[in-house]
Amino acid sequence: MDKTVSDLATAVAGIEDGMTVMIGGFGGSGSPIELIHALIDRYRETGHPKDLVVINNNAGNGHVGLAALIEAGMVHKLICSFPRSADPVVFTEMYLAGGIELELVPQGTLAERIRAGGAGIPAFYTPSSYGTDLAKDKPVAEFDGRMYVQERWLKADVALVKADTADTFGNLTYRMAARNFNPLMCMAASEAIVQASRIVDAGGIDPEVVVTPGIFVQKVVEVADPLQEEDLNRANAAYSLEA
Amino acid sequence: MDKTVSDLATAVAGIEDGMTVMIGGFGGSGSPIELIHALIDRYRETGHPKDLVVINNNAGNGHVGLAALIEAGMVHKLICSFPRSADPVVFTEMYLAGGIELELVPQGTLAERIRAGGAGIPAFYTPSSYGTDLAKDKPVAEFDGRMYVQERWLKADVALVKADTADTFGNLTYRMAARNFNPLMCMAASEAIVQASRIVDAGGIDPEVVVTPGIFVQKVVEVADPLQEEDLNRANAAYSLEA
Amino acid sequence: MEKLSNNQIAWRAAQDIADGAYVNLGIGFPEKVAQFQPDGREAIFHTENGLLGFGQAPEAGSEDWDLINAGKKAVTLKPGAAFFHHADSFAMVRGSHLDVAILGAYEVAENGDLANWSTGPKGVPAVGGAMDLVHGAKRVAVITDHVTKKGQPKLVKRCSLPLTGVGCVTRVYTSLAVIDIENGRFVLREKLPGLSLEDLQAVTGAELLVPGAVADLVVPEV
Amino acid sequence: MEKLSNNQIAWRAAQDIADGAYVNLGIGFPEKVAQFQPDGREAIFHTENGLLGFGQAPEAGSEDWDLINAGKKAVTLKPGAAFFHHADSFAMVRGSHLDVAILGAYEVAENGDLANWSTGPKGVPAVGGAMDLVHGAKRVAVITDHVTKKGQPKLVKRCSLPLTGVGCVTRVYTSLAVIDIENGRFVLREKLPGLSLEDLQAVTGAELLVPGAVADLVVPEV
Repeated sequence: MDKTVSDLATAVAGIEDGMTVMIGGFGGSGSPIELIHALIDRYRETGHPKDLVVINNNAGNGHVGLAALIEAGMVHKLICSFPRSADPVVFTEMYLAGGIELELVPQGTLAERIRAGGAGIPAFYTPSSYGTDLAKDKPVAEFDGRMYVQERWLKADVALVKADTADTFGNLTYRMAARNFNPLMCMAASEAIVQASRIVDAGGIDPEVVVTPGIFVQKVVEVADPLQEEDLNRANAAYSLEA
Repeated sequence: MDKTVSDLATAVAGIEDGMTVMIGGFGGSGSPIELIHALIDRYRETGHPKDLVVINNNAGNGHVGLAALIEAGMVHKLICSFPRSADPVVFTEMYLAGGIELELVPQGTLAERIRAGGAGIPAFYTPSSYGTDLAKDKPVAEFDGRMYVQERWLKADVALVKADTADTFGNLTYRMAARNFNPLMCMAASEAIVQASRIVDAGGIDPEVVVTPGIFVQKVVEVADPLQEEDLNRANAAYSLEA
Repeated sequence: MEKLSNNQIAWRAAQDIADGAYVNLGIGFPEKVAQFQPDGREAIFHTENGLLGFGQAPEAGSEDWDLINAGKKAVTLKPGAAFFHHADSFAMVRGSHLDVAILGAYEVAENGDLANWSTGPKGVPAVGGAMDLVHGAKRVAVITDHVTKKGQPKLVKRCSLPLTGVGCVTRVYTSLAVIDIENGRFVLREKLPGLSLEDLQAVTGAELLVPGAVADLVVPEV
Repeated sequence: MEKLSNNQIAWRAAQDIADGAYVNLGIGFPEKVAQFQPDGREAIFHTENGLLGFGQAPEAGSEDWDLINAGKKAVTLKPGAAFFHHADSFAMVRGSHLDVAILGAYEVAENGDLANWSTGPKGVPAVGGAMDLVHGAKRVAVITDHVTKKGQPKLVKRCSLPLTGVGCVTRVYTSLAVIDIENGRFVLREKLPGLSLEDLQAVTGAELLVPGAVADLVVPEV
């Protein structure tokens, strides 16, 4: 068994119009920029995939990565907790013009809904958002004298994930706070596509320090020295211009 | 800040009659035998704590550890998934004589209920046990055409936990499959009391490989070369006789 | 009546496990399936107590009792193994990440119901991970003798013993046959070559559908 | 009217954080609290994006953009730090493992309701972790100017802006006073020494209870 694929284009080749795509990262840290850009490349060449539903904590920053995906017109709806950033102009303009749907979810609820999708838990109760506009139309229930909101799992067709080290079985480690949503999204997607800074043979990661066991991972592609969104934005990079 | 306590007796001194006590381990692996024996010692000296509700995957084996705790008459009720073992005589006899209550929970539901207690999720839905005797009197609901059982969180006053390395902040690692329920029980108990094979200064565990962050841990005590239940039972040890 | 040994039933079940499959084997008899993996195919075995990628038992005397499977037996590690806690372990189960779970049975009904955890109200009840496994794996298969020790059918119209799960089993490997469960009916796929359909039906507690050719169930001595 | 600077409000809030406390500071103004930890007390700071035990910002040019806080600012690691994923991070929040969360506010009501995420339907809404933090930490405190830039009370009878959480705030540190919320009422604990009770009440949108002695709110220049 070897889950390695040879290149980024191959890794994202199976993503189709209308799919739900989870994208790891919190702001730029842990964002799989190279996988996102490979998806944009495919769209430019073939017109697909489009009408994507994207799940990410944010809505992109500047004109690279997730922001570039949105700018390219590939995203129909975004599910996120915080669509603001230092340079949120791409999402903001498209949203205010009615060009993209937004489902706003409290960050802890977003994380838990994704984990629930991965863990086979169709619904759970949380105190978060009770009594607020974000709980509107959601079922509520009382437990031990306190009120809670019922939330549903989130699943995806595909997850795009950034890891530090992967082995050929798909076991993963992450780098510092770049971990964030990535392990959860591996669990909740039918196909987790992972870019890793290095790929080692099975046995190359100590079984004690594996963060994402390979059972949650379907494809891994090596991207040594991955780009950082923050560095790109400080250099005023724009993926549309680079192409 | 230093969560280290000097000895086992001090570590368990605050456990009172009627408390709910989670005990880590799966069979013997990851079972905090020295903490359990310290609790038995206290009961022999003071008559307390008694009437405990214990949450563990099993019901003890032979006459050491959890089995000895039950044999000592300290346990009023057990919540577990599998009260059988190679030598289950202590629990079996007491249960059949009506001397101890049993709440039987499917193993995955037990793990998830404990995790829910630690994560502030008062209830969740699972497919496990739907349509069986173990779902009797529990609420059910349909999601996406499939039936699920509503399960409640489990919390505890205290967790007794076995770790491999602890730092003075309570960050923990475990040894191989001795991890099992231990990290979840740290989360779900008001006070997690941990025995660790070694205690190092804060900074002595790589932040990337911490399994249980110290926020979930209240006390750590060093027990170098901890006993293994399996070894004790193969030697026909009985904690009642050792005392 | 000639029938397959437990080893042979396990061998047959092992032939249906694909390369790279993630597999959970129930405690006891189902554990035998691991011994019969076809050459060139690598299955990765999951155990409820927090380990993926374990291998066979170590030699007696070299056990490490922190490295056990769900049956509390000592195991070894294979390259690419990973440890995790119990909630993550059952996320793998409940979240449909396992490709197949192979379990034992007291009774399997034609509607896919399984009874394998309790023989009734006597004694100490114990369930373990069975109720999670039956609703988690993408494919839930059973291996079992075709009849009880008293000769009664284990494949039945409806289970009489307490259920482990509702409508969960999709294939049964028995000492006499391989039977799929489809649309609430037993569908015969393979039977021992020397066994007549009538004789097989006589020891089966519900009607066997025979929609097409029935293959010979031929298993080597193992 | 004389009032505390933001640094001084943050200083005052920091004095109530015990040694060994686990603390989450909201993005922006509340982050200042970390600068004023009393000597000899060590608080451990939690950030939603999966890190416990971070320290101050690194020098410009030496940032590592995989090591950031919830405000996406670069931070550093202190000994005893730990990384974890987002579900574990919010298990810490929702599961009441944080000792205190200190947040900013648009409005705080005498019933403990907080509005701090939205000023209305215009623009792009964004909530982040605020709705989780208000229902998770053992103690939820607010730091804020006592009035808006236009001089309107921020401590009110009922919030007019969209709520972040219901009945969640227990203490408010303002530029003029320290006020607890108990049984649905504002209870005055400390006020600037030069400020009369009448003047304070005049800029507060709900009645201030004064059940006992009101301490002087004395804060050094910081």
